[in-house]
Amino acid sequence: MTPGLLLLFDLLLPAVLLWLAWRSLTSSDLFRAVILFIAFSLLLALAWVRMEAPDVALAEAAIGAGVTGALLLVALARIESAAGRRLSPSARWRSAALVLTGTALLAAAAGLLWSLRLLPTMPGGLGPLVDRHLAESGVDHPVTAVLLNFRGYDTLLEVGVLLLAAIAIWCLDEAVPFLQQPLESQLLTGFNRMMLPILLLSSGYLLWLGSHAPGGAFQAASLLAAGMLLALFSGASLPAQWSGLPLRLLLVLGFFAFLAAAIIGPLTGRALLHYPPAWEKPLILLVEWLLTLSIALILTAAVIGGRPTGSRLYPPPSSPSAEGRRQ
Amino acid sequence: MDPRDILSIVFLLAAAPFFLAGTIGLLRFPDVFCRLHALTKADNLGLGLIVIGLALQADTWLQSARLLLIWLLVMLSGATVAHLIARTALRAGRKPWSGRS
Amino acid sequence: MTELCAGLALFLLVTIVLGLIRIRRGPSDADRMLSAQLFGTTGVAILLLLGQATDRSFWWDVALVFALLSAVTAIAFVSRTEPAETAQEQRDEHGS
Amino acid sequence: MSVSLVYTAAGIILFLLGTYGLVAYAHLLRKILAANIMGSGVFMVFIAVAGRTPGAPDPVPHAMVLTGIVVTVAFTSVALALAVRIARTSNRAHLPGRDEEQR
Repeated sequence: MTPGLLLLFDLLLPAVLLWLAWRSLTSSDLFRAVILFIAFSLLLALAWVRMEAPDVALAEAAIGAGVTGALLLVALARIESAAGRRLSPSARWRSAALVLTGTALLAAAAGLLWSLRLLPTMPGGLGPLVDRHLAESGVDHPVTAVLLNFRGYDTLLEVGVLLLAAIAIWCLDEAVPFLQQPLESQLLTGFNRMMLPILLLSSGYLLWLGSHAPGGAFQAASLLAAGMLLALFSGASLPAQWSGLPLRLLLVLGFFAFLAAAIIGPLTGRALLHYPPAWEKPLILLVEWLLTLSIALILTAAVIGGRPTGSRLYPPPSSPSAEGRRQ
Repeated sequence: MDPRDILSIVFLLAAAPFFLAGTIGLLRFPDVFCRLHALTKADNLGLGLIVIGLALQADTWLQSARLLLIWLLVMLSGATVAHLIARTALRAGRKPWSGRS
Repeated sequence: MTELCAGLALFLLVTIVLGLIRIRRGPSDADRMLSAQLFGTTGVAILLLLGQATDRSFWWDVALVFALLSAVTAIAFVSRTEPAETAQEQRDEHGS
Repeated sequence: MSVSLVYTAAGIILFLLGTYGLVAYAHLLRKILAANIMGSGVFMVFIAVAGRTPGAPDPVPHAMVLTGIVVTVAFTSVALALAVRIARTSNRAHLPGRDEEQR
């Protein structure tokens, strides 16, 4: 039974979420919009928890609190340094456009809300089906089983999408100095010394957790990426000899390992992504480890936002003198 | 009622004022340095009391240890972030409130 | 106990709503970042309480992730505004 | 089960808010935020509907939303890189429009 207070919580939380989304879209200052969006994704994780979706909540917490916030703030700073800190004025409409858009949105709202009535009152869902085949999947957690076994091609293509994103970002521009000047702080250095091992450890913990409970490669990769971001913020760079072929190989490693595991099936007379029965667990775990590494690097590269250049550090340091010092 | 439950309830109820104080401080204090001071009360004491209250209810010591780890991590992050934000504000030329304005 | 935890979680959600006023008012970006930081801590507390109220302690893993990452966004913010001198110089150049 | 309906309705409204933001604002960063909010609305409908099954929630929509979150991150990062490039090349970060004409 849901206690009354929890019900109140469930009424207040969506209201706050809607308010945050609305303010994030309408506030004139873009920095405020970004902060409101960060708060929005934070509370969204609470909503996933309330809806009993711990995997999604973990992913939202890991990505929303770490990578997305950094991604938005870094991009906003770059946009503002190029285009100036400018208020984004609220929309001014031609009246015909306003009427058209308003009607379309209201019609869509009415249609979607009305379609709620079409939902079956006693839904069966695919849960029982998944549970029946869980033993064959090699892992004990239904969501991981769906992700890496039953619907493995989704996950394969999703990693492909991430890889393509990294390639697209690298095509767009060369990496610019990540910090305009190094963030020199003894405290941050000490903080990183403590946090980086902890983040590495918890990333491994989430990965291990994924085989029998909520967790998994993407969540683990987000934690790892957050660790790399912390290092970047305190001025770390990848040496030039690593930022060429080795980095590129590591970026594609996860995708190709998954692909290799996927075509074991056709080679041994099974369907694509059907693993040999005795090898399911080790294969899934190996693929997850490599995926974690690659996804973490892809996310970090996305925040850096550009490709490494020839013989320089990646990302390049803020001043040429620092380059000599650090190498 | 189990004395452990009573202790838990006392700790949990004691936590609420600190979060409220943190929020009110955030709203009412005059500048960013004072607001940092209010914020860290929620980080350290508010969350700490909740962690203690819940740790008393935990079935195994591992669960209590996990709760304590969460608290330590939040305190560690809170302290670092408070320092960095204060430093940034100071370098950006904001003068701490001196009670005159 | 369940009722108490749920009630406290609700109370904390209300304090988040109050904290939104500071994001609205600012006046500086640092103030807004502070509110987001407070939301992070409050979010951790809400997750812990909800985990207790509904007897699902694996939600504490979500709280753990929150706690681990609560510094990342703020440090990104600081590194964005930190070069106070350089940014000031650039603004002066543009202004003149 | 009314709780799941509340979240479903909230998800639908989020999606429409996002659509409005995507259409109404010229600034690229705002459009990216709006598209993210649209996505969150869709995810919320998925998860809320998955929660209606008796017993444990349906794991298949959860897995699909996880995939969706990853794709959202990928799209957000590419869109942001594009916006930065546009801002660097043209010194502005919004689409030309009526505001421009009036200036």
